[in-house]
Amino acid sequence: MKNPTQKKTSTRAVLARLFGSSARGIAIEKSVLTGYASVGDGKVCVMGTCNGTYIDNAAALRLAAHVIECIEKHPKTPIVMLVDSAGQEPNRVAEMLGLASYFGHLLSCLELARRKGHKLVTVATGQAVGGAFLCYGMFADRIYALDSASVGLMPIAAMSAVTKIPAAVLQKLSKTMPSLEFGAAPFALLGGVEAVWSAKDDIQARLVGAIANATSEDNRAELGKKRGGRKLALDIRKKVLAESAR
Amino acid sequence: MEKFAKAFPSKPLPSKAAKPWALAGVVGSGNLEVLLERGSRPTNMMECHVETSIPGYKASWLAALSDFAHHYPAGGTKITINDQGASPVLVNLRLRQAYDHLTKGEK
Amino acid sequence: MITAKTALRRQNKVQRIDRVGKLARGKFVSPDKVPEILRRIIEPGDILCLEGDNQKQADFLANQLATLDKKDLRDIHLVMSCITLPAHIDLFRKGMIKQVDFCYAGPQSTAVADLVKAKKFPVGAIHTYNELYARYYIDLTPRVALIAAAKADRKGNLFLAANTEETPAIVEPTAFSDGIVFAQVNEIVDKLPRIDIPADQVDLVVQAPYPMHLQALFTRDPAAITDVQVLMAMVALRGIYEKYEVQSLNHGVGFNTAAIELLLPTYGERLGLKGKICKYWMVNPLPTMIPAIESGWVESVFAVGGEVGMERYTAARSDVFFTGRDGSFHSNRAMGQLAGHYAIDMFIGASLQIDINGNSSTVSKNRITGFGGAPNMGCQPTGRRHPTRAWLKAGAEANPGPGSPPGRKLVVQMVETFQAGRVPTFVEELDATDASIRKALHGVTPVMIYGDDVTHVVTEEGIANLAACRSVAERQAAIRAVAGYTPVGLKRKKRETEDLRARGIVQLPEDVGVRPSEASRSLLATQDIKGLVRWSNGLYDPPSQFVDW
Amino acid sequence: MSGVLFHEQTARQRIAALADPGSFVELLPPPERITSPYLAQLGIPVSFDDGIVIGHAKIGGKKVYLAAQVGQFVGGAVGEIHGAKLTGLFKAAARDKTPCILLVESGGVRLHEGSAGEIAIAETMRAIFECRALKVPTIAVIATDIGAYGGIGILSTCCDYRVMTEHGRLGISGPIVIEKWMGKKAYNSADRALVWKTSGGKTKYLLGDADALVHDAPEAVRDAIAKFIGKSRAVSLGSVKARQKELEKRLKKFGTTNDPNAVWKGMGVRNVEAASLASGPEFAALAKRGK
Repeated sequence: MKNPTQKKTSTRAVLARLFGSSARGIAIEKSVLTGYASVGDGKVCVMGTCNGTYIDNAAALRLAAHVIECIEKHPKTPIVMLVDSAGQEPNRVAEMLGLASYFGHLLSCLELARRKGHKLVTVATGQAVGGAFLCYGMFADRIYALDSASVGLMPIAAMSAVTKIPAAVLQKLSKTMPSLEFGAAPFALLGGVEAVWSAKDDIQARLVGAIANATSEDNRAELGKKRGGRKLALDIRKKVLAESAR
Repeated sequence: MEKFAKAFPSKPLPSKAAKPWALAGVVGSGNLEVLLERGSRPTNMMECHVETSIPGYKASWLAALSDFAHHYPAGGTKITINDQGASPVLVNLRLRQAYDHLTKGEK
Repeated sequence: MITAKTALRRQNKVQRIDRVGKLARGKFVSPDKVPEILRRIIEPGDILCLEGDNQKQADFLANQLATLDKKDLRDIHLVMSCITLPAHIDLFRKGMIKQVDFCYAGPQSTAVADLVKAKKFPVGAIHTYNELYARYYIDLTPRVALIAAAKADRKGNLFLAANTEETPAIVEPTAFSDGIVFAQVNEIVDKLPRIDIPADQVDLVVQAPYPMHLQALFTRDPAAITDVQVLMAMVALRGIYEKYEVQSLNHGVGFNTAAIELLLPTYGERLGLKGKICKYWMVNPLPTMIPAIESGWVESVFAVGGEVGMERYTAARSDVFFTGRDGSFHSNRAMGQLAGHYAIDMFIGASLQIDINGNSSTVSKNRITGFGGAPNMGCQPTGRRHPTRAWLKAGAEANPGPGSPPGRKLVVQMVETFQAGRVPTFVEELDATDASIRKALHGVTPVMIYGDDVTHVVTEEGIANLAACRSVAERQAAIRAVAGYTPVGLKRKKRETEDLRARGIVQLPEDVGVRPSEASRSLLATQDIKGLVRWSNGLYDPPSQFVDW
Repeated sequence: MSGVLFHEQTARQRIAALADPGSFVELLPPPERITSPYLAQLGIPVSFDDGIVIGHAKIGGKKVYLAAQVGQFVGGAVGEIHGAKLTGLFKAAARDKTPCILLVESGGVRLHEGSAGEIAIAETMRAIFECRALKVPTIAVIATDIGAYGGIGILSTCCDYRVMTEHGRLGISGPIVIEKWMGKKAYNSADRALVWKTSGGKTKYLLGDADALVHDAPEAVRDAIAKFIGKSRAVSLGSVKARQKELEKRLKKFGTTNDPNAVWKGMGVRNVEAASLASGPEFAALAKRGK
């Protein structure tokens, strides 16, 4: 794992691209984002991370508190989740206190929001890897990524270091198995993100569309099959459902 | 990985086998899984398919499988093995376990 | 310059101590002065003994020694039983050692092999423990000995706690030949629980800033015992322990024998063997023996060393373990090896490689491990005269000639036919016969246990009774018969095997009344470390690397 | 007790021991040979169940869906097939309003299959919450040293209930990863006593992250499951607000301590040594679980 990359200059810029001048309503504290902004004509609740920070127990709690506040005070307001985090920092005390449970709690809060009619849309803006992506971003109704974002399990070099499989072998296989490749585009092929937004796109317009089109139906397996990046998952799931119905 | 297949003469499996298939063992370091299935032909041969992570021991595999086919009536079965470096004694143990599950329905 | 060779030993010793001068207060020195003191008391050409066996290490003194350089110390003839610490290896890398005589190089076996290849490891010989201790009295008497003790009092008397081990075997020859004994201790106290080494034999004492290194070497987690090992243990219990009524014995360090220990209160009890076998032990306080001890199987245990975590338990069971008046555990490596040589019915241990003649070795081109104590016990003591039932029975089977002793010690090799990763245990020729290794050892092949000494080989396939074989060819056939599907085993001839089986020289599990399908971990008295703690009524304190709860 | 240790059993043995005799029906069983194309391409042995046994059975006469991960097979890690089986099972549970039990034994995402496993875990989390919204009980059993780590650690916390034994471990980053990151002084991964005090079942039970701490025996696990399959835990505003408070309090109380014994004492354990030795309900009795 790498140290969080510091991209201080870009956080506000990214927020401005997404929310225009309404981005002022988003607070950045220790690289955790909370606040409210406007998208198109509507108000949204914004939460997330920036600067490739690590998410620890406290960060998870702050995000969860913001979601709870949104549910209580702004019913049905769409929640936009921004992801730029290197994951959880390996830390013994965090583990001892049950970091997994803090993440599970954050997910429960988001689930409650979904059940209460909040739409959940994720935009991966920077790093979106490992536990940090799993603990909120990947839990959205619909997930998008900027093309500059680093999305995926881990880069091939890191995968090679852990599995002891030569990077060249993984590199070669990734040509036919996009799951092994790192980045927003291959992740989209798997169905992991709905669409990748490029620098040329009108991001605000995209976000308006994303919120409007979001449904709580998890469509990732279908997308993965359609796009050819995850050929097996949907059929196996269907097979389980069919065989268990017998 | 090394992959090979061979059939060994074996007395036909008793017809009253309890289950259509049985699995013994797990794939893990120094371990293997043996899948034993009924309904293979001819009924006086035990059909074997082995995939092992440690190449170079085909002779000892074949000897162990041949001994098993000799000692147990396993004709008309198909054995498929996924191996991650199990010792022959463990291979033997798993074969026997799978055979017991298949014929007696034992776990 | 006066050298060790030209001066009278006693006079020379006085000069060395004088050179220490004000760096010491009486016998006591402070840790930061140790490197300089070592520089002053050791001379070129010295035989230097560093205490360190496979468990206990004078690691502080070794680490201080390793801070010195060739300009401070050179031409050292190092004698020590176990080359274990990185600091030991440093001495060779720095070129300070002109010769080394040792027994064992466990954790550093790869580094030693590399040094041998680089010709930076001038070996005199690799010894067994007692052989090296014996040479301390003959031609390898240390000029300076760096030792470790638990506590010292203000006079310099030493207390060795549970790990007496080899300290007396080093101190006596050194102290009684005007050598210098320098001890590191964990603590300096007013009154010792007992005196193990009198102050009279100690010249210098330092309180080390950290306690001496103790390796938990004999702790085997029952969770790692396999069904196959249980099978082998059952076969050994029936085919050897029961058959010969083995009363006194040594167990090696391994999961095979740990399985036997844990089967005694269950399977052994069912066979009605309690009181008939396994009463007197020469073995370290193995945690896996707790269930057998608690079930009343064991009369006594004498040990070559202690075992981390067994302190409270051994103190509570002083009816079984040798203990000091203060209740603390007592061990003695030299005496334990002697007992294991002469006074037991059986030695049983494992090995990495066994050739078709029954020779075994743990040495390979890339790993020079050495011997330790196994060959002291895993050999025939032809000097033995006292009879026991097992000794006579094994002797009768061997059909002794008019010029041989009437009895035989049971020397048993218990191995699986394959090691991890499908590496065969049985080979036509040992790796240890490699020419470069033999050259480094002056023509000696490092054989752990000689085939001629071995009476039985036990594998998961069965038992080969080598003592009952009447020719070399027969012995080879018996080994092939239990070598399973290894290349050595695949060469066996069916008829030969059947003939040996008919004569009882080869026995399959069913021949000794063991059904392989019965063999299961669930037969063990406990399947995990926690169970050992329970068996000990909470008196066993497992080291934290074994605690999974 | 039968004397059989739950953590010693294989996935299939565990299922056989928990299910009413003869009631287990495996879905996508081994003869279907649905094996990982990723592992095959990498020259790594495959397994016919891809490291997870799924199906339905009865426990005490009540129908349940059951999944058991095979920790020995690539660390029980989740690849595309393994993950799809898991997602499908929870979806079937939601569809049939049948309790779903996961016998966890996994280090998380199977790295050899890249992001596919990660997405599968995310999809399974969604399926678990689908069950919960329908009041279909979801239970994670964590009872082995492989435990629940990485994404599967997080996933386990999404279930209604967690049943643990003292041998089970629950977390995200494993000790070796943390040791590499923080150094051996901060966390010696070989110090298993510390590892278990950090992530083991007892500590998780004390803190309230495990709902039951049971003996390492199939009967004990079964009894605990039987208790939980009759209830569920709704995700409501009240419940998340209470949890938020609890987790805030926990962080405040123990966030600055390195010493797991301080956590034990803080959670009501009077005699740490005795509690270390005690198991299951005996441990629970020694510790009045703090709030």
